[in-house]
Amino acid sequence: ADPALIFDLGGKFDKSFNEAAFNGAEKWVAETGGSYKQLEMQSEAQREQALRRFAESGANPIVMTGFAFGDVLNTVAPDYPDTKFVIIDMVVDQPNVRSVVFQEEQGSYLVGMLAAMASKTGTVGFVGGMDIPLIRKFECGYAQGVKAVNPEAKVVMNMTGTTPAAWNDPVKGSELTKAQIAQGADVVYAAAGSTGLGILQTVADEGILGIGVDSNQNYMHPGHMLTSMVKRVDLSVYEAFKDGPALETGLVVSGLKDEGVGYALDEYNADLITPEMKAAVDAAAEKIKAGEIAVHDYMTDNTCPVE
Amino acid sequence: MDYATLIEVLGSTLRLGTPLLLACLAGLFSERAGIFDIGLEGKMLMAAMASGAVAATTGSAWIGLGAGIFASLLFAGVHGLASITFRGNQLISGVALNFVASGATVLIAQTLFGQGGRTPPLSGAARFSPIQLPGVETLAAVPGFGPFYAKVLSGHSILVYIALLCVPLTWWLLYRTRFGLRLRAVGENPESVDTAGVSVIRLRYTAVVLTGVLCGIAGAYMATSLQAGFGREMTAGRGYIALAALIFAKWRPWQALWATMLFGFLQAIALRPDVIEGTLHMKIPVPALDALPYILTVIVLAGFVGRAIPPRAGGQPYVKER
Amino acid sequence: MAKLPTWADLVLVPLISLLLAAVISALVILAIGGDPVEAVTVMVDGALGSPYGWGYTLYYTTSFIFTGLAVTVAYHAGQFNIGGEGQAQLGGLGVALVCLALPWPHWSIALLAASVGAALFGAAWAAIPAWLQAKRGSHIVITTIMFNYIGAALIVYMLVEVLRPIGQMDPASARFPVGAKLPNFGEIPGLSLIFSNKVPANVSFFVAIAACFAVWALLWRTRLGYEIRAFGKSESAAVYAGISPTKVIMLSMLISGGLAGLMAINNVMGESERLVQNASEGAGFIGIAVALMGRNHPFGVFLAALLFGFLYQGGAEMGLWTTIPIELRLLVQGLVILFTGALDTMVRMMLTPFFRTARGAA
Amino acid sequence: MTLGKDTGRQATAAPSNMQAGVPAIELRGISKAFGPVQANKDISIRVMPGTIHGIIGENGAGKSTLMSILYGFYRADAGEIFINGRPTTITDSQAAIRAGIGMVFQHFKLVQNFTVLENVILGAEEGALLRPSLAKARKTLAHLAEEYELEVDPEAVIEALSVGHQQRVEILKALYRQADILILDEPTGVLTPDEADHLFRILRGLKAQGKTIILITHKLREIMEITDRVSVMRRGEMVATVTTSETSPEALAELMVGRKVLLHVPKATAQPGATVLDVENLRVTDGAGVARLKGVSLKIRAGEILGIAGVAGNGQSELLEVLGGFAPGKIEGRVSLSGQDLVLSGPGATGETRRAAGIAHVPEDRHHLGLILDFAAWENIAFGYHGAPDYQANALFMDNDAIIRDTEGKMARFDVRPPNPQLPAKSFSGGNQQKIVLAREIERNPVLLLVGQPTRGVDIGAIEFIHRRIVELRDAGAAILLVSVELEEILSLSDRIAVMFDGQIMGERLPDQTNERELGLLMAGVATEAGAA
Ligand SMILES: Nc1ncnc2c1ncn2[C@@H]1O[C@H](COP(=O)(O)OP(=O)(O)OP(=O)(O)O)[C@@H](O)[C@H]1O
Ligand SMILES: Nc1ncnc2c1ncn2[C@@H]1O[C@H](COP(=O)(O)OP(=O)(O)OP(=O)(O)O)[C@@H](O)[C@H]1O
Ligand SMILES: [Mg+2]
Ligand SMILES: [Mg+2]
Repeated sequence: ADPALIFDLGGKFDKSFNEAAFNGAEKWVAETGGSYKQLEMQSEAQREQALRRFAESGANPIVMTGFAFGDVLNTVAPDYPDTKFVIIDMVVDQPNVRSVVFQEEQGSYLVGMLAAMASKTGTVGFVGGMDIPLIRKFECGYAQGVKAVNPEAKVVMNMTGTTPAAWNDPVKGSELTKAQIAQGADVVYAAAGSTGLGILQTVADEGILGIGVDSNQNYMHPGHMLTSMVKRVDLSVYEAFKDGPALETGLVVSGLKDEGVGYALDEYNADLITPEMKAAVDAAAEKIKAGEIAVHDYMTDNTCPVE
Repeated sequence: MDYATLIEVLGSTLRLGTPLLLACLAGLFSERAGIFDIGLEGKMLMAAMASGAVAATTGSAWIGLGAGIFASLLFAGVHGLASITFRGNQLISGVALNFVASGATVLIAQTLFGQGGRTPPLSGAARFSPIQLPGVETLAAVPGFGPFYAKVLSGHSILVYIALLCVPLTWWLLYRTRFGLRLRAVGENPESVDTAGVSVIRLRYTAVVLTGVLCGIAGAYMATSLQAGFGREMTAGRGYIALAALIFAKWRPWQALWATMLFGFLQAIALRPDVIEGTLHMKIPVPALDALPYILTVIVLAGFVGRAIPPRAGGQPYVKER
Repeated sequence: MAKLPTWADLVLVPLISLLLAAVISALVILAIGGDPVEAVTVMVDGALGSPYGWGYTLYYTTSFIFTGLAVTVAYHAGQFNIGGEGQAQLGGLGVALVCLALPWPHWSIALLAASVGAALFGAAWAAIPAWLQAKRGSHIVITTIMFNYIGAALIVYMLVEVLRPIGQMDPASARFPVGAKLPNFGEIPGLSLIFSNKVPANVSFFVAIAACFAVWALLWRTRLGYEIRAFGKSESAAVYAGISPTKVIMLSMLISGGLAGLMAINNVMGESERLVQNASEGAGFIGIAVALMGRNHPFGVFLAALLFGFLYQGGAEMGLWTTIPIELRLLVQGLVILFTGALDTMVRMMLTPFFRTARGAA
Repeated sequence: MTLGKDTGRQATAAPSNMQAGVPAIELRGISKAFGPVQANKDISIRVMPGTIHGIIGENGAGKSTLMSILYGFYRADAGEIFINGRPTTITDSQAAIRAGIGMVFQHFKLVQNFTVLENVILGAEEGALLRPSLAKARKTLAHLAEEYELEVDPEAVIEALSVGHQQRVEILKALYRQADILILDEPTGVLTPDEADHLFRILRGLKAQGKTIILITHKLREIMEITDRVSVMRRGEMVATVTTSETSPEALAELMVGRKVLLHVPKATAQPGATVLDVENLRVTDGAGVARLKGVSLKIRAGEILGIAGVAGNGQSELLEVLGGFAPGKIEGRVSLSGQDLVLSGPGATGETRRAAGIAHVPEDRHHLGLILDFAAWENIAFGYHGAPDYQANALFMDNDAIIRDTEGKMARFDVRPPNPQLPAKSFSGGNQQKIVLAREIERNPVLLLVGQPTRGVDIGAIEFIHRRIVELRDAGAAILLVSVELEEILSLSDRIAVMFDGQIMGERLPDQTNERELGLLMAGVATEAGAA
């Protein structure tokens, strides 16, 4: 059976989270020549129909991006015991479900360090998408990284909204970025799905530095993209597709150790990352892997040790 | 809220208020001529898509603007046909065209670019970039006014200034020209215009065309100025807010400016719950802020804050012989 | 303008409108490089070709019956209720509050209580626009649009701040207790022979059919219905007959809002079993198309709701299995409203020559 | 100075040579139908320059339609128009204005929230900008005002002006466009006597300047007072054109009504019983603050018909509305029914409570009040009585079958044709529609029947039938208040006649002790020596 991939509300071409998943699937297609079914969510209420439709049509495995599928998957999965499901960013405890979660705090810590080192004003920004613990986790890791480099640095933080619409509101992203720039921020980390398009556009328009998320977004505004916190959603999708119906279920936690998260360095931002910066960040990465630096995970206790 | 924050919010107000202002003035022409137009939203959406798509392919924001106006005019024409020529229900026509626009924009953008109903991001000449007003550098140092001039008034795209210019222009057209006199008359009492030997139909079509042009600019502003490209449903109800502002403004141009800027301010402040919390020392739920323009409009409609009397012949097709 | 025979007005005009909408849609499909024949095949197959398809088609039909009836009742009182969407959302809130309030012992009791909750919340959301129209002359079209937005904001607030269980990230209420689970077509004796366990169509469908009869009886068999229709046809004559405008506007809009709200027993209680954001998915607006197509008669509404149910399920399948985007549904919906509601004069003018020659020949 | 466009035509034409020369206006064979209604049938008329030409006719005779065709507001189905002898096609009002025609409509065509000046220049602006136009108009208006006694503040907003002043604006509009031919459609219908006198002075002034004036009215006094010639219209046709000085009001009335003798209802002398309706000092002020009823008092006893005569718009409608349970404005005074005071405003004053009290009401305007044209006949038979116990099947539902059965009976007894209860009201002819309303209202044996214009737009056969039914109801002991603009109807049906003028009862007469002339004078507001009353 063909595998299937369902994208969340931000849309397949958000150049970020969903697009990473898409790229993973396309990589699988390129390698195997196989085909897969895909669907973009348009509304909250569609999720169940989408899952059932694919399950009914015999797709296997069915991969979905985003925590918001958690609840419906929990009810749908038992109805199709022979179908394997993969959910990214959420833990669903069902025998036929693989849950993939990432240690975003680790990657965010690294880009936070870079932000602090690149900032001239000592103020850096963070614009999140929907205000949920998951995004707080990004922010908290980022702030820890910033403070690790410059304890005096200020982190300006905004969330775009409280509903999934926050993933797809470039205008609001843009306005929030302008506000942060007014407060002195000269590096802004966008962790907001499609909203990030507006954030990074404004970053480029205003001539400061931005940090992308999930996908490598460095190419979008060369010269203005400090780096991207890559989260290898593409790999998760690719592996799920490759494993096929026989995939192993259960919880998969992906972090720096297995290169599930990291920061992006390529020709587009090579000029912005000095060798010293690279050295410092790579050293920190090693320490995290070795457990010498413990980056706090917001979601363990819904608190963040740094402001 | 400190002054710098206020400046920031006001700048944001102007950016967010501009599409409202253009759409509101668009509605003003139509409704002053006696044609209700619920379809401002749909026209803006069509224009946003068309301008985004054409700007992306041609690389010129100006050609994009033209395409946006054209697309909006197309919808305005259908609305005119339904409500003027075929004397249909103006409200239903507007509602219907909004749905058509919702569907058609995504359909077309998806077909052209295959990016989930989005147009590619625009950059360079495909976007209207901010322009600095003269003397920003020198004036910026002036305490108080300097930052206001530099951050609130200056540094917007040309379309913002066009929108602002449209206010006195509309006022002048409406109250100082023959066309304006007739336009106002046809919305109040089309028989008076007819018996004065002026064609009601032609006047109303002219108004509908003006509405199309202004909605076109509003939509193009969304896609080529406020944002860099079109995204599905990107107007997000702004056409309805503009309608609300129009009622709030009691169908007058200067009041339309204040009303749309008020609603723009509400939108700007809704983006900054942190500022509100810091200013009012209490947490106001964001949904409440989002709903505020609509709540205000209902209060105005209820006639508790001065009655809003729409043009008397509004909404009714002109029928001489039963 | 020349008059058409009644049957032509009732049957032919909506059919021609539908045809026009279909032709334009087909042209659009061609223009975007799709294949209209393939699109129709996929739609028919996906919506009608299997019990699974039927299950969804009837599920959507159920929602559209409620919102179509809502528009119909208001229409007969001369009111254009464009607020069905907001009222349906609020109805969802009513359902959620009722369902979460108790561990319901049996679905039938839960359904009864949830119906009351849904109708009350929907009616409440129509009450203020109705009152403003009756007492202050505020245009109900504008106020109901505003209330759609206010309602959406209210739901967001309720979901994010009040109903979201601790530890949950997506803005949705908790799942309803099992006692509030409505039997779907796969669980109803008899129907289960046809439908699998997984279809969303549920007992609310029968409530919707009952609502059709109830609305028909209300409008054409009761005093209130008589007053509603009389008022809708002629306000001045209604006053002559001693009919209170305030009473008619208020009651008709409350019933309308209640019907729109009642939709929530289908989607919120019957399908998602929790309240999510934008649960009504535009069904309130589709009600306008359904009522116009159905000529504002419950039987017509039923047929039109079936048609739109087909269109919705078929459109979803088309979006899934062809390159034609699902938004084609919106386009068709808009075109149907345009032709039946605003360009009906044009459609009639297109038809009159046929009747003139037909009569001339006879 | 002369402001009129100098076309080198006559200035003033002496009455003696009026017959000679080229008519200012000539219409030939004008026809116009509104759907099924033939408003004008093959109408021809000649109006000599420099004269005042009257057109009279009953309501709905087609006067306004004819003049609106001349003014290009409607387009005729057939016929030709000659202006000053030249054939002229008048496609729209612009063409009429170019031909020198100005019209003051029965319902003014003014923009209510515009100033006088703005209304005057609308469509006659000088250029694309308003300022020069306004300046010019301000000057011109000052001259016109002086010349024709048409003073009105040019900066005043229309809605703040009295009706009389609004009318002056309409006249000014026409003069500003340099009209030589001025049409006035029932100009005095809305004016006080003083204002009417003033208007006539203006019209005489205009005539003296050589303008041609067409005056539509149904007030015979005005025709006799001011016109040179008069044309009479009846049911869409032009029945006669005569020289005013050679005719009499009586002759004109006969031409207008078109039938010398109304079929007289054989009716026994009334046997009045106890007082049923007692109206004391009833006053009504409408929403615009205009006094519509100025202290009306009247009594009707059981078994008696009180006829109210009067020109339309003198308060009869308001009287019927108050008694029928409408609130046409602020109401003062006292009304009692069989000794019981009626609630006059607020929630207690509705058609429903009136019917419950035994008052039936055949409204003047059956199309807008008495019937729902889209409803079937049986639904209209229940109209207003839809709550009646005999129409209910149970607490929940109405008994439609019972209503249909009842309708069949009523249709048979009132000879409604076709006797099909399922037909919508709009597909019945006027007379049959009226019979449906009457059947509904009469057969419930009301204590008091209010009936307005019972035979308006009804053919002769039906008139007789309707009259008989009204008399039968009287004989059954009901009190009847009859309002009609048809004097003969009043004379033949009433047991007593009250004449209303300007919201007041001018006097009461007994039918056999008065005549049309006397009533006509009273209707015109001329108090006569009271006869025996
Ligand atoms: N615009 C219209 N559409 C349809 N029918 C009309 C229209 N105007 C007038 N009629 C009908 O045409 C007939 C003639 O009307 P018209 O107004 O010319 O009469 P009139 O002599 O001016 O009456 P009145 O004295 O009441 O003013 C009437 O039956 C009327 O109902
Ligand atoms: N609002 C009104 N109320 C009463 N009568 C009206 C009204 N408007 C118009 N009328 C007149 O009522 C008459 C009804 O028109 P219709 O064509 O049915 O007459 P008809 O065929 O002569 O009727 P019948 O043969 O029964 O006398 C018309 O002459 C019309 O001018
Ligand atoms: Mg008239
Ligand atoms: Mg007849």
